[in-house]
Amino acid sequence: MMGTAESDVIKIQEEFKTEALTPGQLMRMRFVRHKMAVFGLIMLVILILYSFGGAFIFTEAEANFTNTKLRLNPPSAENPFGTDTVGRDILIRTIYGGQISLLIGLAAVVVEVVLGVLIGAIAGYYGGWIDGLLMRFTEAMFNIPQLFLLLVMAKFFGGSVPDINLFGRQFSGSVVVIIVIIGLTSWMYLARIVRANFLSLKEREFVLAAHTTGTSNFSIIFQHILPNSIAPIIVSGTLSVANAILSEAYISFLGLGVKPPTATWGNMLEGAYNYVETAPWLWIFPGLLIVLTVLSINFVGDGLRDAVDPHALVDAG
Amino acid sequence: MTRYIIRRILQAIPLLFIISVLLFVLMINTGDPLSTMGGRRVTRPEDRERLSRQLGLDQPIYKQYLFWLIGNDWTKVDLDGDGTAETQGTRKGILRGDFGTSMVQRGKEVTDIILDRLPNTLLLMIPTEIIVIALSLAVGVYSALRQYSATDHIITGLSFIGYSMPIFFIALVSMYIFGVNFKAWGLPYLPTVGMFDPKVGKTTGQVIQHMILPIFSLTVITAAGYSRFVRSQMLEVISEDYIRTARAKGLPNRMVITGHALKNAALPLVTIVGLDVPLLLGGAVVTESIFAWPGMGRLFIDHLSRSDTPVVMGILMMISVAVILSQLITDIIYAWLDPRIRYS
Amino acid sequence: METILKIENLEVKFHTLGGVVNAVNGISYSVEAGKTLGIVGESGCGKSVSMLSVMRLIPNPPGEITGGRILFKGQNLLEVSEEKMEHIRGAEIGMVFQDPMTSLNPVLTIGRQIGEAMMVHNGFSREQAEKRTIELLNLVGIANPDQRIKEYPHQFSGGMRQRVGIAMALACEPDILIADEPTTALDVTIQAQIVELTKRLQAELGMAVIWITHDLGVIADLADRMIVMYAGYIVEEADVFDLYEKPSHPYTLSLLRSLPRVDSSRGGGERLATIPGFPPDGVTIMLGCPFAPRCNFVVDRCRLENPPLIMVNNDHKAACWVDVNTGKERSL
Amino acid sequence: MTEPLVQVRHLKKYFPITKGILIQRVVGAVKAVDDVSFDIYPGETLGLVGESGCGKTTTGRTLIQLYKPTAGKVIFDGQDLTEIKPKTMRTLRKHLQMIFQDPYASLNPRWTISRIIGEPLRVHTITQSESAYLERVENLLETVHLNANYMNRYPHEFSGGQRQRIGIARALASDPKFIVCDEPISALDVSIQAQIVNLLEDLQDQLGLTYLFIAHDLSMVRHICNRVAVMYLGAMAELANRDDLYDDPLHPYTQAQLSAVPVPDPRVTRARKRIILEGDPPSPANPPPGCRFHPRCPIAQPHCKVEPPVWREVKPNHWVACHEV
Amino acid sequence: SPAATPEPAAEQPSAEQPMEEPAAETPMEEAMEPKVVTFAWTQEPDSLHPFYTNMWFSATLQQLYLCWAWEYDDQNIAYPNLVEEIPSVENGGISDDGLTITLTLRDDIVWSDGTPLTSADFKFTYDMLMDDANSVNSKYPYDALTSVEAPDERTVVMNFPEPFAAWEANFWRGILPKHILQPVYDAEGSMMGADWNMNPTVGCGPYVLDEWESGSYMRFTKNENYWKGIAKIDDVFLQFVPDDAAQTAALLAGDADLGTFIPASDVPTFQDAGLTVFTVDSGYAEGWFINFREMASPAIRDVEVRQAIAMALDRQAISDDLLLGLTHPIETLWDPIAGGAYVSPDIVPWEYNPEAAKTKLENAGYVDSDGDGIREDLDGNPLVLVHGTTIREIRQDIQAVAQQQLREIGIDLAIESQDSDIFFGGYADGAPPAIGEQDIMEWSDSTYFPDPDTDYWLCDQLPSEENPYGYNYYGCDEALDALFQAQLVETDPAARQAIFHEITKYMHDNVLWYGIYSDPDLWVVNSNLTGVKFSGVTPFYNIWEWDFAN
Ligand SMILES: Nc1ncnc2c1ncn2[C@@H]1O[C@H](COP(=O)(O)OP(=O)(O)OP(=O)(O)O)[C@@H](O)[C@H]1O
Ligand SMILES: Nc1ncnc2c1ncn2[C@@H]1O[C@H](COP(=O)(O)OP(=O)(O)OP(=O)(O)O)[C@@H](O)[C@H]1O
Ligand SMILES: [Mg+2]
Ligand SMILES: [Mg+2]
Repeated sequence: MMGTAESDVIKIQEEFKTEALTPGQLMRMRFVRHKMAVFGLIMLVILILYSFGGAFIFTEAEANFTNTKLRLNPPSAENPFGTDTVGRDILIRTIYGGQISLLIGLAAVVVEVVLGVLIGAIAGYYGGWIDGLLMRFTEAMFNIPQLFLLLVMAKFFGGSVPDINLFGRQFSGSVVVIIVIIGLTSWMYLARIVRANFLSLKEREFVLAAHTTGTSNFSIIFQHILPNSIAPIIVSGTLSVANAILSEAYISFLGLGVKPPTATWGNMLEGAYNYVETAPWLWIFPGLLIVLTVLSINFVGDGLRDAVDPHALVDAG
Repeated sequence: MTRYIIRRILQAIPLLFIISVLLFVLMINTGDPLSTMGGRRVTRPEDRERLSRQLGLDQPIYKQYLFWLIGNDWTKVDLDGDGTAETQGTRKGILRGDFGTSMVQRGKEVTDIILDRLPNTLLLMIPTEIIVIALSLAVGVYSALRQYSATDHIITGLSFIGYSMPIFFIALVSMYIFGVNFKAWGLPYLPTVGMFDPKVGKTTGQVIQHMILPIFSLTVITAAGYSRFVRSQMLEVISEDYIRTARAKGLPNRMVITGHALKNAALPLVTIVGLDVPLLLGGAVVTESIFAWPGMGRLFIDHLSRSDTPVVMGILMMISVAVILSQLITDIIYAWLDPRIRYS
Repeated sequence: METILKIENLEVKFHTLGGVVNAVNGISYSVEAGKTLGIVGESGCGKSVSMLSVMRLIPNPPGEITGGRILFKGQNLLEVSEEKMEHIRGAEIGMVFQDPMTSLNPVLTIGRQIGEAMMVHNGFSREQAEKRTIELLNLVGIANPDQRIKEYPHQFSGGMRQRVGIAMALACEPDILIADEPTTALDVTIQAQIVELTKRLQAELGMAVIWITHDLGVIADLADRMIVMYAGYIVEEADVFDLYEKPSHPYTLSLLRSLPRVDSSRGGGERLATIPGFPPDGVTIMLGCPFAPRCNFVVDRCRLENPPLIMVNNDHKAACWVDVNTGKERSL
Repeated sequence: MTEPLVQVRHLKKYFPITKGILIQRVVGAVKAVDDVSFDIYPGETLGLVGESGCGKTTTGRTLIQLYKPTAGKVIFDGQDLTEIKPKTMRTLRKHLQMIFQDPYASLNPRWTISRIIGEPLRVHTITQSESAYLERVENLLETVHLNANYMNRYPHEFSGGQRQRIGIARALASDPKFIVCDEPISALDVSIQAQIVNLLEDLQDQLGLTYLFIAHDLSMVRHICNRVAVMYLGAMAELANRDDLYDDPLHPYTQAQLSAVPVPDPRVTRARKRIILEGDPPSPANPPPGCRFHPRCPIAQPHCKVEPPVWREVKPNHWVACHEV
Repeated sequence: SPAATPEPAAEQPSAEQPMEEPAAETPMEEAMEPKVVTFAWTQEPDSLHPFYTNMWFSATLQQLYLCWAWEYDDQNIAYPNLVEEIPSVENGGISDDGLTITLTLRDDIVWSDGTPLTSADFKFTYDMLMDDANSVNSKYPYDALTSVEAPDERTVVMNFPEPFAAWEANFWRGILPKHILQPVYDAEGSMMGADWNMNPTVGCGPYVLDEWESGSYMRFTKNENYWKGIAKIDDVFLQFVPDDAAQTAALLAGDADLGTFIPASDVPTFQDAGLTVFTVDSGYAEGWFINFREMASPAIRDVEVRQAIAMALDRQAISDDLLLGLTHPIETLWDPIAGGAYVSPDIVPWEYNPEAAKTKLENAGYVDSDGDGIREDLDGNPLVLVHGTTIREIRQDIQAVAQQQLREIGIDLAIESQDSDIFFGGYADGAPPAIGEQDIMEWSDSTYFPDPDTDYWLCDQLPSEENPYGYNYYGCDEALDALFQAQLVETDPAARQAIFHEITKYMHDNVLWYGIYSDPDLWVVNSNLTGVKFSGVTPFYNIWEWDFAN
């Protein structure tokens, strides 16, 4: 009797199984409903096309082409964004500068994520004195305002760094320096998030189940806990890209950023305050591009946050 | 409570130790304050060699740190370079309140250098913070209560823009508009640099006029972040069970918001403000640079660019102490405001 | 007997990303003054939603009351102004919520939270409200009330908090107390305390009580009348003794059979009866009876037509095409 | 009587309350389990009941060494689990499994069902080949009455009851002898609980399993268990054969508990005499001296406040910790 | 340079007029309203103690509140200030062997508080400089003396172990007030912490410091005891401005009467606005220091390559376009000194001629064998040179231009820039120039102006582990070293000039230093100011004579 009853169960269950939305689908739906996030994503695509697609129209040599006769020309038909102090075309420089700014943003976040996840995961998983030590260190780093720390670090690594060759292009070695120091000064927040996540996930029953099974710590960290912490890491990582781009702009603005001839949106602004009045095109265009990029990334990050957060309020609009 | 405070202060000690070691190592290995001492010419080798000995820069880093920390009046130093230390050291070390003297402003106490600038920074930052808190509470709560309304969308959009804008950009734009262009158009324009017009002198009116643009720029950036935070806190709070309970009691909406939601929503802001306040001491590096405000931020940049370790360390340690103190004060205020912590 | 609350064809929907959830699908029932109505049903069957609708506290968006009337003392609550509703909430209908941990405001004193409703509805001064609050806390069995009104929710244990919640709901002596699973989060010994308390208070104050639960044991002790809900529908309604004696809906019947009892050992080896499958999700629109897929008595008609609530006995209604006593299809 | 499969002796588990940052000072302890002894016999179901926070879960987890015990022994199949080497413990783990309370939290949401169920197979290299592995997973799914086609789906596609079956399948994968069931049904709807309970009973019959069945639902415990242990605030209050305990509870706490359980029958339940306990259980960080139950006990005597009662066998197989019995 | 020679003399008489006119109307108010000249100052001095700062923006101010034994006029010719006359062999001030120099002080010189300034102050200054406890910035050139004596109140005797040709340009630049600093020194064992260092309210210049608010301003007020005559303008007010733009704005708005270190690009704007721009040679020259040490790239050590580079850069365009014609290309470090008197007349300036440069490279064996536009040497190593400089807009601009122009002749210039405290760091700090990482280093430098001496190219100044602070970042050339050693002790001006002709020709032809442009000081002054003259050495040497026209 039992057998039939139970097989009935299965039959009925299958029959009435409605296709539940997968978490992925739900996330996508929530993201798409976030209008600003979609706008941000589109803007971001346009900006990426601008920076990387523009490279098919203009060469890097053109971006660095100086013509002292054309010094500080205002925007015109030939130079839609005007020229800088040595007569380089600002439009082309924003294209190549954009590549570096975006590269710095992304790469710095990679550094940040690696550090943050590693430190957060170890502290959160092992707890005890390891946690105490790592968190004290994290807190110490946190206690120094990021810009100050960035400046000190930029100075520290500011000696001579050889140029690097990547994708057949020559970059100022300072690009790497900036990437590293932005990463080094921004992982703390992520580490805390990851730690908190690990702390709560390690008490979750599926992790206990893995312990009961005899699974090794390594597998538990990397196969059970980490994949379940991905969402907050991605959200925080996305928002960090915006922050990294801003950080680059700040230190470059203060003259400690990426060294010429490599252009970035940030270092195109270096000393801009000397031209507030006389040559506003020098700072308006790269400045606007930074704002647009950061804004778009923040929009996307916000959308992602709402998308991955099941507690996020349901948007009726 | 006193025991708690003492314990917290004791806990801060290892923290400050880590911070100071970290920064000291970075600073000592960064640039050479002696290299620019020759003015427009490269410093002479003899002078460099002598000065580095006399200022203790030739010592191994742990010794330099030790002297910075606890002073060198317990030992002798070699001033004349004959290899024997014969002169009694005079430094007391930061633990005894001696922040040392500046390398580039030889003989000038770091404490004096900092105290010269601190009031200016506070003059800029305290009003900013007050405006920011008031503004973001008002805007954030308003926006949350009218979620998805046109106003909310506009406020959200604007705060996103403010939040995404590098401060130098808003500063340059506001300078360009309110300083440069208003002047060009013959409108009343705002001064863009310094604290006062030397022709008029340091009058209250002058200082206030000069404060407008920097405060405006700082406010736009900070208030944007804060108001987004307040808005999301408020949204979270009004979906809490206890708000439903309050409504179920038949309280009018206004009472539900002011009596029940606001305090819960504003509480976390205390933490954020507590985290930010000490940073104000450091001044807004960029804002002060652009608007030529003689505050801590510019001081920091100037001395960092000349590798003046004592001054840079002084500023950074002061901020770190302030951060820790302010976290402690935040905790106390939080406990005072939040009964869950007060009674546990 | 005086009917003070009458619900007619109430329909509530939620607009979610997964689709429209039909939380309550046209239910009707009435509550009599001074009596206890028990509502039982599995998680998600619409118990809370139907009660929040009475209070007009359905979060909108995403929720929406799409139809029906809620007649409280003759007036349709779905039509009165928000101000009027504020006067009814708390003053005439009190509500106690499920989770005593989250439903009190953590940063306000207990005294203030109980007292404020009286200040709003009864125009009490602060002193009057405080005095009454102390009385109320005494009433719900909290020792040292004059001390405890100055304390905060986290200083109370779960059971205590639920008592506070009850005191709060009773502050303005409402005509109806709605208790939404007030003991689900509590231990049996504490649950017994709350149940006793409620019984005592009802006897003293004479209000009607609507007690929502999914525990057929608790409600057997408390209720005068019972409603069984399934998937947003009322499937059975009866006097409490009637319902347990002669369950007339297959769902109620199986539910009662699947419950083990503490008072009798059924001996080893005897299996519990089961209800196969699991409840519908509320999104999928189903033809026919929502319980049909899990029903042992199912007939063809069940899959095509949703049965209405039918009077099966005197004052005993069930929504089923089949007479469970005979196993035969009703002739309707 | 047969040899016990599990012997728990003076088991203690304290969770330290620490303060301090770099150097963690222990300022106190939550005595979640404080000197508990009992046996579990092969093939039986031992029920463990008690109020929320009394240490049931902790007992279960400490028993299978998910938590390192503060003191005491757990002898499983003749081996003291608290003393063996971690490596041996890992291999022993396949005999000791656990089913968890929350079917939503106990399955890794990013793993497929086959990977979840197969984890013990891989860890203990029980199956040698991929096909053997799949076959075993299919078998397990069938054992818990789930369709083997579901193998490649993710947990969110299942209802609570189905997930609990998946959890059970995982626990069965390594062919354990002993399973700790930590409130496996309390998160489920009433109509689903019976399905799971029946399944657990069937499996016990088929596979000769031994259960420690943790629950707070005394009615269900009466249905499923052979013997029942009652815990209060980290300590054992009473332990007896099922019917002995339900028909003749000795400890005043057990009596109160049983009287408070509602019966789904209005006539019966309204006729029952209730012992209503005063107040709430105290915090395990700071248990009352003497008998832990004395502040709420209706029959407490002065010496109960000072002297902790002894855990003794008052009748054959009926253990109780009370001065007044 | 057209703006370089204003005619201040012509305006002198007019200075008298404003004194009378308003005085007649409102004598009371006129007496109360002080005349203030405002300087826009882009860098705040770090210290006002002459031996604790070498900062140009501080040292420049010394003529306001301090006095030198002799100062320099607008032709950079020394004139006696504290001394009766400048010592020479002819007037007996310098002994025949060149080992003793004797100064005779004026009898009317006093400190601003009325205390007479005597030889004791000179001796005190020397003693302080030599005392290690004081940690002064530089002991040069006093460490070249064996002793200083003050036999009487008005006589100072300096004793040298060997002749010291460059004495005039280096000694007695700022005398310390013994009566102020001696007590501090006695009390603290050092004068380092003296209040006077930051707050020199007692001095011997036409002004004394009145107030200094850190980060904002500094005010000097006239010295009522100045022995040359009381200054006509009451106060000198230094407004610290953050950057060039603020300075420009202040000058254009009339908020400041004087500014310096202005960006060349703003000069036309100032001229249009009716401000006077002075171009004053101060010996500085912007140039490329070539690294020919063994760690440098083999190519840069090849004279042919260096010569090719010298022909590849369009220096005229840089001067004309980037510096708006305010300066001009130069050939040697000595061009701006003494009207070029030390530069060999035989030097043929390098012409901008990329074709010739290419040919030169071609002939030297550098050809672009792989077609990437960059030449390779015989071993196939690409011709890549590292160019380093400090972070400053004009330098980075020049780098960008040079990179492109050198690329045109097939040289790849890798450019880098560092903060000056890093760039000029020592060998031990791993500073790029010191350790020889860069092939070409650019900055602006001068000799011991107005003296032509420099020891940058001396062989014993090569940096190394043993000599970590050595500042010959360029290389040791035995011939050059011998020439520099010889001029050091050559006290006969004509003979010394001949040596420098040899030096300059040698360095120019071998391109050991490649001049970009002469780097004069630029001063922008309100045209209402009269009597304004600038010296390259002691800029405000006659500030006590300045006044406002109406
Ligand atoms: N805020 C909401 N948003 C979306 N759906 C909701 C919301 N509140 C309730 N629902 C849906 O309405 C249906 C009925 O919910 P309700 O809370 O009334 O169930 P319940 O019977 O009270 O269950 P429980 O026993 O779990 O309290 C459920 O399917 C639920 O998913
Ligand atoms: N990891 C832990 N750290 C600190 N304290 C703990 C931990 N786990 C449990 N406790 C404490 O130990 C006591 C017993 O907890 P336990 O979870 O064993 O109770 P329980 O009887 O299973 O309760 P429930 O019925 O709520 O599951 C509780 O007071 C709890 O707060
Ligand atoms: Mg509910
Ligand atoms: Mg438990």
